Amino acid sequence: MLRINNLSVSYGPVAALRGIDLTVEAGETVALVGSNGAGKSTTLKAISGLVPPSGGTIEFLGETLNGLKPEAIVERGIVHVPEGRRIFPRLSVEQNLEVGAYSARAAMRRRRIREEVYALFPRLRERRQQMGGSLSGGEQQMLAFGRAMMAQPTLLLLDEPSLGLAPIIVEEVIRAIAHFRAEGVTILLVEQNAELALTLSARGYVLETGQVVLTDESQTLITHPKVWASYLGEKELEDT
Amino acid sequence: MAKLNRKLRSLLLAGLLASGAATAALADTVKIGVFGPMTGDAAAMGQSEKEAVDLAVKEKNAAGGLLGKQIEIIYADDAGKPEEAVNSAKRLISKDEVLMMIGSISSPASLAASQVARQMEVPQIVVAGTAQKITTAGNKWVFRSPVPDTKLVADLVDFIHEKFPNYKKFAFLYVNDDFGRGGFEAFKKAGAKYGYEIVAEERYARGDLDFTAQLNRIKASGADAMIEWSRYTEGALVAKQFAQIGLTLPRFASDGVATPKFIELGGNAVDGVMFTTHFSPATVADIPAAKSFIDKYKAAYGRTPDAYAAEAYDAITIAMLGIEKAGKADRAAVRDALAKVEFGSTRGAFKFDEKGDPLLVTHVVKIDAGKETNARNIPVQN
Amino acid sequence: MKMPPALPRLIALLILVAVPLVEHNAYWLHVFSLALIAAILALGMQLLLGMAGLLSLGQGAFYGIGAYVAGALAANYGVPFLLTLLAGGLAAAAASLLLVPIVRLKGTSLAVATLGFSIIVHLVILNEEWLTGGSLGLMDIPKPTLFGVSVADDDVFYWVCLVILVLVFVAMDRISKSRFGRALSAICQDEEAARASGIRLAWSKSKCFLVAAFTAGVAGGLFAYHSRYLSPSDFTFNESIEIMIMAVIGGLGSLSGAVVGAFVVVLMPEVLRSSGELRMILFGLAVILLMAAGNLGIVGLASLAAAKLFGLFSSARAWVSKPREAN
Amino acid sequence: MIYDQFLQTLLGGLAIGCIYSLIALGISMIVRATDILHFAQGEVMMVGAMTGFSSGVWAGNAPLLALIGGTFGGGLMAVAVELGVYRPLRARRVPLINVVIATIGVSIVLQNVARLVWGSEPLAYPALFETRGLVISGFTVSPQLATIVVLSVLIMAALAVFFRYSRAGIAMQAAAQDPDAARLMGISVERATVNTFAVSGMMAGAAGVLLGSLFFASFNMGFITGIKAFVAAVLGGLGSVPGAMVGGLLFGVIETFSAMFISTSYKDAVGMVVLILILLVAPMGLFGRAGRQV
Amino acid sequence: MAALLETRGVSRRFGGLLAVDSVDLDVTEGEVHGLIGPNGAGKTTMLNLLSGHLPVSTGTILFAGADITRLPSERRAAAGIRRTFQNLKLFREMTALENVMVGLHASTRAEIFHALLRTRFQKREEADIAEKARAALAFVGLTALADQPAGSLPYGHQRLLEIARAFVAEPRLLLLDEPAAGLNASESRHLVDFIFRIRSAGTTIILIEHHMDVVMPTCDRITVLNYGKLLARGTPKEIRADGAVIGAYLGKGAVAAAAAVRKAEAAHAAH
Repeated sequence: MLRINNLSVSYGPVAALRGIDLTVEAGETVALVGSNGAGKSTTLKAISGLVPPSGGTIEFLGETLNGLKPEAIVERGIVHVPEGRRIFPRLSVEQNLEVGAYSARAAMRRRRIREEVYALFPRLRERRQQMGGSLSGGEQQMLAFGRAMMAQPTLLLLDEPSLGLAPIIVEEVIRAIAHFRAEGVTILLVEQNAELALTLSARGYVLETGQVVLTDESQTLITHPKVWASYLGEKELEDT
Repeated sequence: MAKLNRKLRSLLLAGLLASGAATAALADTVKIGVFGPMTGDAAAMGQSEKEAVDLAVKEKNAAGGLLGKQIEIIYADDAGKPEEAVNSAKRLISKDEVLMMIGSISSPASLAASQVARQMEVPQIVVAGTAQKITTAGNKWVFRSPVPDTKLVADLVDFIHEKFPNYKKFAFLYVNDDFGRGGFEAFKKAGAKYGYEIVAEERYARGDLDFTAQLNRIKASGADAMIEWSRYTEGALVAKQFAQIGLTLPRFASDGVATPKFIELGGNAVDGVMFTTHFSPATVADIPAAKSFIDKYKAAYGRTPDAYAAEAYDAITIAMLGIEKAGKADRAAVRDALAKVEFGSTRGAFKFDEKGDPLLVTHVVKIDAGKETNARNIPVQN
Repeated sequence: MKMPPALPRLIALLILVAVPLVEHNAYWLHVFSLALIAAILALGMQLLLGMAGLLSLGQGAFYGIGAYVAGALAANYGVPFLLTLLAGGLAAAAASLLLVPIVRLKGTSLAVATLGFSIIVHLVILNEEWLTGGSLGLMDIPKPTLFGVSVADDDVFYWVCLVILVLVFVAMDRISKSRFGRALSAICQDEEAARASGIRLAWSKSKCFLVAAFTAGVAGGLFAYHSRYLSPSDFTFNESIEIMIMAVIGGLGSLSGAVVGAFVVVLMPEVLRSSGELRMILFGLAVILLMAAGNLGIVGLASLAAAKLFGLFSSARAWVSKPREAN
Repeated sequence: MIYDQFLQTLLGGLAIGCIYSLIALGISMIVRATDILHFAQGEVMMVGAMTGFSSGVWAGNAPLLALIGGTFGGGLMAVAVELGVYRPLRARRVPLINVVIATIGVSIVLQNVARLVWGSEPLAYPALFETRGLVISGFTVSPQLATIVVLSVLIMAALAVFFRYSRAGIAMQAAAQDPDAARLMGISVERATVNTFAVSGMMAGAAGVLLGSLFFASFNMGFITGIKAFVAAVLGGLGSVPGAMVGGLLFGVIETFSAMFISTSYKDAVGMVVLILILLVAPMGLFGRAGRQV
Repeated sequence: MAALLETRGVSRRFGGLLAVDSVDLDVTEGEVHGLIGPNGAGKTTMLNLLSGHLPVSTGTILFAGADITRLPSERRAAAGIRRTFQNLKLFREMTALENVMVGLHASTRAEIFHALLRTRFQKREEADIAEKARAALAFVGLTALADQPAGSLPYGHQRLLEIARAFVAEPRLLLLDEPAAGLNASESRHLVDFIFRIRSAGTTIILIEHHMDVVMPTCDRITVLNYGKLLARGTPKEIRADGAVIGAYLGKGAVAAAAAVRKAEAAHAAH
């Protein structure tokens, strides 16, 4: 479904991605793990068109996405939930959801989906007239998910959905992801919380300094020392 | 490098122009410089100035021009600012080498330029600056077409005293610039003669839109009448707001409102305003030059000329008469000739006094049902 | 292998010195003198905006204060020329202390607050007749004399302005290369990092305002003698906006850019006079087009063009990436 | 008597303030969406007044048509300068200050083009409303001022509804608050920016017609009014819609009341002093937030 | 050894969020003290509180025995606390040398009139700090790039330059905020050497870092933050073996959460 070939991205003089290959098949949930600055978020941004690739290709359902604007990529059903939730702080909950269904492909069924969102997150219905910025972190995350639901994705790009959230909220996150999976949505998940990411996914890629260093079944990765090493230091591991 | 090239080029160009101008003096045109606010807030007055000058010059040129040559008018825009008026005057004199200058509209611009005229010894006729200072600074190169505000105000005060002997307490509203300030100071001085008391002194800034605060204070001041020194734009707004807050005082105004535009903008709110002027369609009955000027102007531009146009028309006429009288394109000779010009202007018989100010009969016009009427004939109000 | 950066400056200076020798036309000398005065103003603005990144719309007010103080001292008390210039500068600098409370404002807030200051100063000039002559203006400013010799002739006055401009230019150049200049640049580029290096923001910014105000005050003093008649309508907030345009148009942060910008803003409307009715439209369009030059400004573009034109070694690239080099 | 004066002054201040608000709203919206300080907003207002005048006269002194013509004239002009000037400049990635100065260039050009097109004489609007004072239970009320206040409030209410309920309005806000996140929702930020200019120009155009009908239309009516509206926007908190509304009203009322009770000579200074004091206490203005700033 | 820096109950609140929650920190003179924790743990906020870029909500900060809680950041810088920034805050348009010279601002005195007159004092001072700055550049190995604009340097060099700017003033305490972010492997190794050399020059260092291959070899002691609270402290060895730390990093809660996933999915399928 999604095929990434030798993708490179640079921010000015800094190379964030140095030629990564990655594939996601329809209906799969794939995790991208790695420490800070490994290039996970950049990968997602390149797919959704927020940053231009400096090399390589991104193909979605056989079509090359390179050079398309983000709004055109959304129309193809790729929905990116960015890190830090990025809900619109001075729009109400309901308006935020409305924006989620802005693309033409999502606009038709927006009323029905909104009811689904409210059914999944009753808290949002309670607060639908409140400004997004006045919600708690957990509620904002719910809103970000609700907004993504409104967009009715075929491929969902999730960036650090559990970041900075209390464990009880993380469960809500898991519930939301489960909902998407049950709907048959393909998911590419970026998480620093490797165990969570690998539990939720079937396959995973481990990124280090802009390169894929390892890819395997999640069950395998979850116990693989290299994953551990990418967080707490490789050299130290050797003498443990 | 490109910068240097450009500078060099402009220098060369300037040099060429200067040398070209030197020969132009001997050439086949008589150059007169005309400057005024062609852009900026007072652009409408500059427009009147330009139209009137164009009209007079076209006619003269068609009749064979001056000294056997065609007249060439060179316009310069001072945007109503003194700094730019100085630039304009210097440019007209030293770059375009005009024989003499006409301009500007506002007093500060005229004053600033007159220092250049004096320094470079070029005759200048001010079109509309009424500040007394312009001609009292001992500058023999400057003349002016309008009468100074002191004279205008003194005539107005005499008129009020004659027709409205009961009015003793006045409210004075003026635009806070040279024009309004000059009018106010003149009124204080002239009114002292009759023991007039100023019970409210109110000012506003050029471009202001809301005058209710000032008018309300005037309303509360117990004045017998209101004197207003405004130009027609603000004057029309004052008149409207005057009506809106329910003021009914008799109103006297300056020649700043002596234009058909005042009535057009003010509508029926300006009815009853009496203003001093030297030029009004209402008072031209005995002035043949005015009648023909109005007809020609209407034919050319489709509108009735205002006082600025008349002043400019007279200024250019004086200039042409002076040059003709001097008989040669010599600035000093022209200056001396100008001082002696006497003719029938659009504002009546015209001659300069020793300071270079015109001696003209001041009219008072009353707006009645949207028409300017001569107020000389109104009965004394007791 | 680079062209020594001083060379273009030297050539420019020689040309500026030679102007009155080549050009005797009073009008052009008058306008060129005005451009030199404007250049002094623009240099002060460059210190504020180009170096310290402070968007101040108060420079026109200091210009007016300097002009009126110098003009009034000369007209009413016969104070000698250079002393009145100094007094104008000092008065403006003293007035800049009024801005100390607002230096901590940033961006738009600072711009609008200083704009407000400009408006207030204009109103004081307009309304305090006893002090400034009010709307009728301040007249009778004597011709300038230096050590008993008149310097009122167009060419001599031009050279006087040029000398003062050169002094201000050298002063600004020295400031930009000093500890204080570095502190201002640091503040401009990153306030947090500047603080982390021990730079006191309010103190440095206040000093910057003070120096810029002094410069504008001196320029105002020169203007008083140049025009010899001061009117409030020459010192509206428009003046402040024009000064800002000068500093940006030539190349933000570049001292030569400020001088070139001042020449462009003063001379262009004069050159465009021949276009009659279209004059201000063309000027406005030119301003818009020049803004497309980005932070290079005219000077940056010119040096780029020069570098390309003469294929000057390999320096072209360095000129592009470092417009500051070109000043 | 004194109450009467007070009410009249208040009404006058509110009417002027409403006009400032309408212009300030546009300025604030543009800052929010693009960071540009739009110094030409007053000129957009002027263009609205002029096109309103022309369409009103063309349609035989029809007030409603004047309002519509002015609104669309302002909107089109704002879109034209965005597409013709600001967007190309932004595309060249010039520093923000350059774009801001370009807005001053635009203001110069618009003013002088309007002078050539509509002449330098002020144009008197046909009397849209009754101009004589009405005496209501002892108070003199100007129907004209009252109409302006009512119309302005209606326009602002329409804007609020637009922002609250319409997809385009919500998208514009989203694009202004977080352009990247908005792109991820499928919003074209470029189009949202054009819409922002259109709406802000329409507000200014409507303000122009109201101002023109209250006073008159002239090529130079925009600059000072625009600057005052700018100050009002900063006073309220640049980038905040309620801030622009409150700032405009406040500035209008301060202006008239300081003329009434302090000094007509220094009435503009009073507004500026209030502005500076407010900025000292709240550097971002009354309703300002830290965040996207120049 | 004496404590150079102590914090007592330092907290920082952003709206409803307690970013730093009553943290007690003790940093001994001469040590390299690591400050680690997962993303969003409050490390950078803590650093901002120490450098004075953010005011504390509650608590006190003592530096060399003096209470500096209310001191603004520029005064702390003058007192000998220097820092680098996570997102590189260089003066991009100044040369590398000028950047480092700015670092010496607080220890120089030349005023405007010195600059205008080019006094001997000013010249000597300028020469003096230029020499010191060059030495600092040499120390980080950037001598050759001294006259390049900082913004045009390669990223890794920019990191080093920022450290040089902080280090040149000979601070007593150096706060490094993720100095290895964006560095490649060899640059990171270089950084490790470098931290050792700064330490041997007698400067105390607080190091925030995600790259454990930088933290583990350099730090004498490590403090771990999680959700703004102090989670653990100890030597690198102790920290590595600490279950709570591993959990914080890899998501201990996630194990339980994984079960929830399956449950939720089953529920959805039934629905």
